[in-house]
Amino acid sequence: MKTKLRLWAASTAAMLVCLTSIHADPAVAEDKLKIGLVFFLSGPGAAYGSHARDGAKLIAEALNAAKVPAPYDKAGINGLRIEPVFVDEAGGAQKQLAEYRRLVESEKVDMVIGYNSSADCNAIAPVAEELQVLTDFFHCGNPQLFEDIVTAPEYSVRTAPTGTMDQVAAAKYLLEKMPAIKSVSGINQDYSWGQDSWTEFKAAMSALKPDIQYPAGLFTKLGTSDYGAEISALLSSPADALFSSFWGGDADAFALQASTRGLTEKSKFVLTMGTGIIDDLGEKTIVGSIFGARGPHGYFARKTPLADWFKAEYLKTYHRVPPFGAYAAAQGIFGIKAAYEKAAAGLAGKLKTEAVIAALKGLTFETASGFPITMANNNGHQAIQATAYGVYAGWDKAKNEAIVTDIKVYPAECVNPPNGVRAVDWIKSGFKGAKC
Amino acid sequence: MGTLSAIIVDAASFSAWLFLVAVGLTLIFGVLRLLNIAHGAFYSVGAYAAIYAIGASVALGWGTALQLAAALGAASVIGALIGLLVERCVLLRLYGHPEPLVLIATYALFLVLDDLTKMISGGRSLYAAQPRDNLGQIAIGGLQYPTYDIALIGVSLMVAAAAWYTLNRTRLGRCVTAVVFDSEISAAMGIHVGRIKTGTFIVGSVLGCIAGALTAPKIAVSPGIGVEVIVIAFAVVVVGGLGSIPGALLGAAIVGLARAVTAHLMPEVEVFAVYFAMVAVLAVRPHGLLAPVAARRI
Amino acid sequence: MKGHRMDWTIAALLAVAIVATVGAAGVPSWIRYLGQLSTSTALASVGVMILLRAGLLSFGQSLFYFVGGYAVALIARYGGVTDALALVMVAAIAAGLAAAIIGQLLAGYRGIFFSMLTLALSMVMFSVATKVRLFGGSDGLNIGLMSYLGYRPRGPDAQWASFVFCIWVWTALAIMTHAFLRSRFGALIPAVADNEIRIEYLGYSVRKVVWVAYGIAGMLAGAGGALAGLSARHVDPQFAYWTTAGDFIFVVLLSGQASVLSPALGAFFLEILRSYASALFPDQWQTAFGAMMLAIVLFLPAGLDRLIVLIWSAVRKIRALRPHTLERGRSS
Amino acid sequence: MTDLLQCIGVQRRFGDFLAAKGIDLTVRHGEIVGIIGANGAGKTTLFNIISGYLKPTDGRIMFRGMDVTGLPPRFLVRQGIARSFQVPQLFGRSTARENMMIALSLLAERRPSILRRFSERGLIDQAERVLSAYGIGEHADAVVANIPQGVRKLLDIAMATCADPALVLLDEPTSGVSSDEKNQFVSGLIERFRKASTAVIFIEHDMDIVREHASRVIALYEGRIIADGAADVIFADEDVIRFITGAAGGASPQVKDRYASA
Repeated sequence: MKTKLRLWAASTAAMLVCLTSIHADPAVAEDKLKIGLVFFLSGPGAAYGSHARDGAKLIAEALNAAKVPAPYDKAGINGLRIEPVFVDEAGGAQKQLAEYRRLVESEKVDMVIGYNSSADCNAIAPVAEELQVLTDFFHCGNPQLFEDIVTAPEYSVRTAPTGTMDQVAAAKYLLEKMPAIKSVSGINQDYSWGQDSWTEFKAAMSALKPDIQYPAGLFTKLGTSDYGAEISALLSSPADALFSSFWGGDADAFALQASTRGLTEKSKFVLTMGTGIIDDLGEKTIVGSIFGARGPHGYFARKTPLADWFKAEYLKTYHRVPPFGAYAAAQGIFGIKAAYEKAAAGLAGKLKTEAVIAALKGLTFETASGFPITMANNNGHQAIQATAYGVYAGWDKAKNEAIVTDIKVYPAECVNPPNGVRAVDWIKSGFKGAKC
Repeated sequence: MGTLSAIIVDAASFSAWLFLVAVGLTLIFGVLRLLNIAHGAFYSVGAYAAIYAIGASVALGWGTALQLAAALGAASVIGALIGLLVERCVLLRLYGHPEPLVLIATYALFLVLDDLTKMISGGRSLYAAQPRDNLGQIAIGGLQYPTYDIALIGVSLMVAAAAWYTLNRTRLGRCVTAVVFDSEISAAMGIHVGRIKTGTFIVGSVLGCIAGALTAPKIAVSPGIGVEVIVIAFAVVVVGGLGSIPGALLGAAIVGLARAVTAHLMPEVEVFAVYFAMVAVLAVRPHGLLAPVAARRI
Repeated sequence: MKGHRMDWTIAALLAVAIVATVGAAGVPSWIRYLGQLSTSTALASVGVMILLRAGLLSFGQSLFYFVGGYAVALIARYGGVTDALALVMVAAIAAGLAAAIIGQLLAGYRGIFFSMLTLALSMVMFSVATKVRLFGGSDGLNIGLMSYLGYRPRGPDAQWASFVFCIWVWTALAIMTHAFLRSRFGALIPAVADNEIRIEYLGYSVRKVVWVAYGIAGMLAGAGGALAGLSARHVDPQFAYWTTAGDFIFVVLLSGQASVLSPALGAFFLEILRSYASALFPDQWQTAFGAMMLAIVLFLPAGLDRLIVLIWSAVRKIRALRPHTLERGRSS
Repeated sequence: MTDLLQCIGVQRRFGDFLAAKGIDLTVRHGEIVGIIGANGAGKTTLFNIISGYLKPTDGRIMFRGMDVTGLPPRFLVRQGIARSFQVPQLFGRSTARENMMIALSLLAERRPSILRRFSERGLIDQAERVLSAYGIGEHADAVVANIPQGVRKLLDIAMATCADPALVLLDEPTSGVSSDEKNQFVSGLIERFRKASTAVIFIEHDMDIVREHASRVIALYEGRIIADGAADVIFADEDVIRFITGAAGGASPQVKDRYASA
């Protein structure tokens, strides 16, 4: 017993010593830029994160090979080869914090791009500020990140607009399509994404049409597979429209089950992450429903050489049209590249993080969807972008692709709050200062 | 009135699904005294197997019956193979070890198997709704329900009846019951306890895979579907009484009803209705509703 | 086992704490952070170990981990308290009280039903937490920087201070738990697993033993949750999820139950394992992690501390051999 | 001198089966009572009821003039009712010394302290003294699961009685003890209790031992007392011979009926 414990102390100490020596400490190579890329690679989030990883991998390789069209035709980032380090975002915020610190200190990444879950973003942002590492929260959508959590961001940036944009544009689009609408029900996932989406959508709807009714606001657990009871509940007192921010497997399952039971004929579906369903279900998608893509991605993309190249290259590599996760990852890298090269101003080599961030503030950069992004809000750390909604009209069997009609693009200043205004206040004020 | 009939049908349909998911778990617990967390992974393996089998049979131009047969066949074969492998290579070495250790072993298996399905499918969500679509709709109480979902109620009742009959009315079933009662005496009486255990585990795994296969046409099969399933199956089995087939049926009915009622009437509390039902039942009946309580003796 | 000799467990605990404190500055912060997570997991796991010694497998220690973490977050946020020690103490007491109340119900449960009821209670908490605005919903709550008895480190020092604080809280609680386990009351804990009837016939209430054990386990998990919250400066409902409780159980099985030090070893090993699995196999870390877990369960069912015992006895054997061979050498 | 223990009309029902059918029994201070009866006669059930493990369905138990009906064992133990078991109830994973230490820390100290060390010199010495007194000191370091049955029996009794109880219930103290050691085994025990003027009720199948040591014998048959009195009177009793001590043939149907329908 005694001897065992004595050994205990010795072995614990030895373990500590070993670990400090294990951690990689390579000579910092000046010709490459190491980027930590954190996406959901397992669990339900993989339905989304694996596309982001595919997109990021494709962009990183293409940039290194200098195969991307203008304005990103320069090799790598400012001539530096991109060395991606992929990490799985699954496992919770505690694990992500450990992974983040490991990326920064052991892998010695120059920057981190990633994080889809708002819980992870909230947990990591303060640490990013503390460790002074450029961290691009590429796609979490909670306005609170820069409104409440890190109110004066220096090292955290977000190259994607907040979810507010999706809800506001959805409300506007729905009213344009159905001016006489009287009621909207909602079904969303029971965690902050779903809860916030429904709250913001209701606020936006009420701001636009105060007498609207909300007969049902259902919430289901992430990963629910059977929606029979919810569909029955929605069928028994159908609203004119049904709003949902479902994504991934939940969205697909719900769409399949709702359409076979005729819910789609009673209520007009408004799906803020709907193009994901088109990507997965193809021709089985609900005809006549309103779709969004967390931005003007995929079916809403403009035809620019960069956008066309991205779509074609993705199709060639992964045999499918790029889902919006891939667009979000691509714009994350493009944003950093644009800022980096602006800051370098023609000089080769590595730059200080602070210089890159300074260049990113207020920058407008081109994206794979053809709609530029402007780092307009929260002191230039928060992106705004135009967004679009459309209606799925059926499947083009000849071309084997979805037909999306009635596409309406909302300019960035129309659906995003002005700089310095909290999203929720802006919606309640009736979108004061919006430029539509 | 409409709501009431909707609640009943929804509860029945959801309960049927719950029972299918839970029956294998409770069977394995009954005989092996082992709470198999890997059951959730069996479910998702079965679902993926069904997706590929249905996809292939649709491509071959087979009819609905054959599509379903292919799905069930594929799920059963894979379930039996995995079950055999797991029992022989892992569990066999752990019989007699403390319960928690075996629990953790099945959790490890869950992680591995769940990840393997992701590797094979590439993490995309897949669907194969053809058999469900082909069977059409029925109207009950003014609402449309897919015939497939309603048929599943019958299927799960049949599974329950078959399980009950096998355990109570056949020689094999009596051997299994004997092993449950006292495996040492059973061994002394010439029953192959090892074989009964292996057999039960395989049957349980097959049932898990079949549950996945039967669910596959209703959902988009995507990574992580097993995690939710295992917790909810635990709830069902514990409420009904661990190791009892009628208990699983009753547990499924209660949990199904709790969910349907809350979804219709109190959607805010739907997420924790299941766990609340579990706490409430256990607080009143510590061994679940239908579990036989073993007497303690000095 | 002799009367007033030095207690080697306490010596080892203090040695680990001193080595960690002195060495902290030389260790990269990500390993320090893993160390912090290990202390918090270790505390919760010690609670699981106590209950396991009493023959009870709690699948719901995550509940008290949650209570501890959220007590810190809520008091820091709404009460404006920034002293880490005060927060940890309040958190541990809050969790201990919660455990004392729930323990009244649970003390009559045994075996799988105990496990399942603890699991269900924890999941109820998880589900409620994702809905309550005050708790920040599923996003959880962030926690600001702490002060340590008046010392207010900022920047890189903050993480160092937080690490040292975690180490010493763990050490103090581990010593207290160790003292509890070797007390006259503590001797009843394994006795419960052995023979409840005998305890009742020795005039003592088994229920009470289980209740106290559960309360202490809850308090330790609460302190663990508080440390986790302080380390991450963030808490979320995941704290109460069943997989968190699964981690605690895994840690105890991994490390064995020889002493209060064991779970710390197990927890640190778990964090390292997870970290390296996801570094080396970002896509298949679950498989790697699961396979490793399975290998340990299959080939080292008694836990890692058993491995140390084996190595130690091998070392002693070799040492015992050496003079022997030398002697023979001389005589020839 | 008042009665130590009084059972008044004690009944116990398990479903349809009556294990105790109205037992009336009185035990005085310092008495040594032997209980005889065939298997299933309700001897252990009676012990379970007296010691509080089972609640009687009907009837009352008085101990030292106090109504203790339905109180749990842990309370009765503290009142002075000790009990040993047919199958020794020990802490199988601990050593004999540790078993004894737990017993002492619970019974002798009244309350196990969180603040006092378990393996204190004082407690260790005390445990070793008790073990030696019972002649099992040499097994102190052995893990209980591995020691011989006779030693386990003694340890079980030693643990139960270490706090000088007023009444000791011994459930078949000689089962598992080899037949040539039985007599010595029991006389040692009885001597000890007699010296401390502790009342003893013991269940025993060996009639010679009962005859030699019991000052009074109670014969149980199918849940009721069929005879109660001095040993030589009881062993001469017609019913006792027929049902318990007599030829293995057992009871005649009529007599069986007489006692079964209560």
